Amino acid sequence: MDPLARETIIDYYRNPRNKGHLDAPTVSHEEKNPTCGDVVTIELMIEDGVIQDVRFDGHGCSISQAAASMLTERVMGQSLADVQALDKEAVMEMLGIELGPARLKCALLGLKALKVGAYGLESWDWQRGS
Amino acid sequence: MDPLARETIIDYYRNPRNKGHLDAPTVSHEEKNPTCGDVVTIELMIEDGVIQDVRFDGHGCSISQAAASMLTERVMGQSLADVQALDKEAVMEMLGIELGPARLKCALLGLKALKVGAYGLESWDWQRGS
Amino acid sequence: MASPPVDQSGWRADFPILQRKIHDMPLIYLDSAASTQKPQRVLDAMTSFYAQHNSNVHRGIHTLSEEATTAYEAARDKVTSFINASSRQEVVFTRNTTESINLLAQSWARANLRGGDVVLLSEMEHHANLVPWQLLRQQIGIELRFIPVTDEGRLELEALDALLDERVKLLSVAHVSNVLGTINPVELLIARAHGVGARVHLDAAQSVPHMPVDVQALNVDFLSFSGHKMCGPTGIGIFWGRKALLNAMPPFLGGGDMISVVTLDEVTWADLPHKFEAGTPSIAEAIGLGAAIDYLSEIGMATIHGHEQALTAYALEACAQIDGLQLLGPSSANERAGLLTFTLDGVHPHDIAATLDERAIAIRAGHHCAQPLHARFGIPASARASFYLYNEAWEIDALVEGLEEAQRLYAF
Amino acid sequence: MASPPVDQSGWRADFPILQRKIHDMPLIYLDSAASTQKPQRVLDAMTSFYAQHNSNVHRGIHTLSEEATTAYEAARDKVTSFINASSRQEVVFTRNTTESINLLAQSWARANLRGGDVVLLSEMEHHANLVPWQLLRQQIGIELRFIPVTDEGRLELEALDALLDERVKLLSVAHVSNVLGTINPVELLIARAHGVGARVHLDAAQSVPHMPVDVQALNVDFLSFSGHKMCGPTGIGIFWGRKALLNAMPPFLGGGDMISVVTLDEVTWADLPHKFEAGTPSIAEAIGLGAAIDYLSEIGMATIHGHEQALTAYALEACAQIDGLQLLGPSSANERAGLLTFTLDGVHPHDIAATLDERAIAIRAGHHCAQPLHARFGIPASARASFYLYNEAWEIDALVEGLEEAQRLYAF
Ligand SMILES: Cc1ncc(COP(=O)(O)O)c(C=O)c1O
Ligand SMILES: Cc1ncc(COP(=O)(O)O)c(C=O)c1O
Repeated sequence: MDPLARETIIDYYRNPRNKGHLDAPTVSHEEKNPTCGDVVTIELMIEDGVIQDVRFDGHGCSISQAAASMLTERVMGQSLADVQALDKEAVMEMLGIELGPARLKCALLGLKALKVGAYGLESWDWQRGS
Repeated sequence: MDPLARETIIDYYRNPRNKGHLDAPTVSHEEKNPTCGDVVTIELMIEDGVIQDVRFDGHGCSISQAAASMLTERVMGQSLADVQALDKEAVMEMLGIELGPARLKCALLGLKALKVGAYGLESWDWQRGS
Repeated sequence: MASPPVDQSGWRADFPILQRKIHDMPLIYLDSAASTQKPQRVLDAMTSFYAQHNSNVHRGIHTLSEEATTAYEAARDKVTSFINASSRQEVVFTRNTTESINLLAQSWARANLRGGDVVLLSEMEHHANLVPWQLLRQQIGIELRFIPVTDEGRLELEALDALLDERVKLLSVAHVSNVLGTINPVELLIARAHGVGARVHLDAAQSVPHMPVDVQALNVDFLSFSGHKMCGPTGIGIFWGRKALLNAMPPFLGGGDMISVVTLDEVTWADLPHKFEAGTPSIAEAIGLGAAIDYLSEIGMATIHGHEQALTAYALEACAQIDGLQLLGPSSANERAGLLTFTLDGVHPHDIAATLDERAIAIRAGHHCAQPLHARFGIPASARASFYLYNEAWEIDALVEGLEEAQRLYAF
Repeated sequence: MASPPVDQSGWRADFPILQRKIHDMPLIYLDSAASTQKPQRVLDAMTSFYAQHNSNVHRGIHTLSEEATTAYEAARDKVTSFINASSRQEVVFTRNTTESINLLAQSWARANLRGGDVVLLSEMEHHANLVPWQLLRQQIGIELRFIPVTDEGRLELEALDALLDERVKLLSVAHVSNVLGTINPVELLIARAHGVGARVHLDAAQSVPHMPVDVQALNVDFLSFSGHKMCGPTGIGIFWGRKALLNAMPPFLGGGDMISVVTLDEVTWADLPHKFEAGTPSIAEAIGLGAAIDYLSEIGMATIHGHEQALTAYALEACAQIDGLQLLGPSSANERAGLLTFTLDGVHPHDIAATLDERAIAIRAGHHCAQPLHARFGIPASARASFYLYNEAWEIDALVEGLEEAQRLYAF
């Protein structure tokens, strides 16, 4: 792993941004990865199709928690249409690393929680992140 | 296959010795090989534990029919104890050839019919012929 | 006599076993319907997996495990496009065609059929597409019906009117018969079965290896085939089904990898296709099958089919010259896949095979796992020569000479 | 610190993958409990089968078919003597341990158990020895009971009095736990279970590869294990059972090779072991497993077990020095097989595994297909390092350094 990227990930893992809870979220959704016990909850305050505020909570490995935290920063103030465009590539870009099949599930846990919470999902493909 | 052995086998196949039926057999037993449809029946006339007369009948490949015919010649006049001693090696010796796993079942069909007919069998091992 | 088909010596050289000598003569392998030979690159793909990337798949974080998972799942992608499935989630790895059909019977059929429901088969089925249904009949009391076979070795389509009614829940038939060589009119059969609301499964063990097969174009519901009959290794087979059907099916085998959450009291299942792959799968074998599919695809399935049909036409004509040779199945090559099953008057099939083996020619003799079909034709056994891309016309010439020798030796 | 065990570099050289570099560093493979590496001669045995003798087995008359049948059946003989079975007819080839246990559940148990009968398992079972019984519970309403696990990772034997009664028809437990490493007291368990008339099955996936196992000496009834965990290929497993029990069992899968006579109306089964081997088996894989058994037998299972115990003692001592490392399972090496599962305070198992992977060290992180056991210990996941004959003390030193690095990076 690129040392700089790792440092950033560990920083987000130890000092998570936007971790916690909203007073009155419009949406709150939790996703779990039974394979390793990772859990991420995303809370959203949506007004007129725009994410006015966002928090995450959870526990698990550095990748799952850092990715969720980075995601909250990324979507703050964005429209649901913007959220829909986010995929596996976007998450890997935020993290600054390539991911193999196993860790991909960790990295995308927050994105899945966000998408299911924000607009529901008929099906989910870990290979694409949508 | 050794050409001489093959010639002998084909001779027994075309001109089988002791093929047919006894008037009043003490024992008559049929064995089949469902894999290829080979059938051999052995009829015995046993007196005082000695095979006084023997016939075979059946149809199938040259090996199954020739081996059965040779076997009738071999056991004619022998005691049941002698029959018990016959095994795979004895049959291969009569035929004059080595046999792989598939043809072994053809070659031993007559021996199985003979042994089951003459004294019953609890179990039968194609690898040994007993 | 038809002119011998084009020499494909380029392909022959890909198969190391074809250098083998039997009794000091070059091997003539005419038993591909039982199992095909393997090109060097299939062996290389497996060896290099074991020597470079070997590890268990799924959930592993270390490099080898990620490499193994990626290679295993890439093989699934290759199967997906080879049969034009609409999703990789529809492709389940099994051991062989036999296990695939047992999966269909024990999962889909056992969950969806009731006593009195009908599964429609045919008289020409391989035991793999008969015995699983007989077991299910014992277990839940379904009824089995059989499409009869005509003297020429075709399905008797006129019988469908009487056989196909609303009680038929599944039609399961061979796409190509492993004995008769008949290519069955599956489009028609699928349409007729769907017309009464039945699902259709094709036993594609003898079709997918030899001709283009497109599950979406066929509009079929389930399909089974084996890797070892298409240049791939033993130990790997495919069960394909429509996603909606697979999703609604209960699991077949239970264990690791096919679950999501397990407690002592309850279990939830993994997503497709993993729900149907319990335990450590045949990893190297899937990778070997992937290499086989690459190999076949590069040559092209239409090209392979064309080559086999040319060989078959040549062989049919040659066999027609042999007095006392009784062919099973249709007499024209274009209704047939590349195999010929026959009897020779006065010569038992075992003696045919043994005589040919002395000339280094490998054919099969017996009932070819189709006892009821042999009973239908009133014979206990038959001899079968079957072709694949690596066979050539001179091998058929050698076969014919060998058959004539068998007649000289044994017939009387 | 205990002195490092004897260097066994001779064995290492037998495994081509151990030459592999990961991120430019030599691979340290500590994931053998998931799947072991393969010595060159196992790869050679399979390649030479495919390149010289490949053909389908059974009933074939031509030379290749006889050679393939002989080699396949010789592999069965090797398994027979490796576990000291009393007859080769008791040795059934399956895909893996998982399929073996499903065979036991669907054939033996489904035929012999009724609603309300009890299958006794333990809390430390791999999903392979849990989910098949949960499926059977749904199907026929059996009851499952579980021997609890103590905090030290042993079976709570005092609980047996209450758990074992006449309703228990089968005890099925791991011989060695794939998470705790515990070698269970199976002689005692077998005697106790037989005392109430129950049969006993051992999940030997983690024992047969690592120590001498003698089914007759153990007096056990059924046993399952996997080829890929003992230097053999993927796609091959073993189900062993006493002949009288196997004889009385209905078939598991239906198809070719497992039948004697088939008509459209009726079927009779082939003799053992073929009754349980439907369709084309994993031929090359059985031959590869045979080569693996030859390899292991030449070294000697007692020698391998001794080597692993020395490594384990060394690793236990080293790990005891790491602050915050919580070991699962017994703390003395002689109750243990060669694996260590643990958590590291403040570091998620995924981050442990990823940190180690950057140092070319392969371990596993997750629930190791034992979710209920992890729930028992109140943890979602753990990290596992597991050893085999090719591992050496310096690799454990590297592991310890890597764990310390993971703590430095992640713990806070
Ligand atoms: C104790 C135990 N049982 C069963 C299994 C399942 O083995 P397989 O995946 O080869 O079926 C394993 C291996 O993962 C194991 O460790
Ligand atoms: C038509 C057909 N179906 C099923 C099978 C069974 O295939 P397998 O033995 O690979 O399961 C075969 C091959 O023997 C076949 O030809």
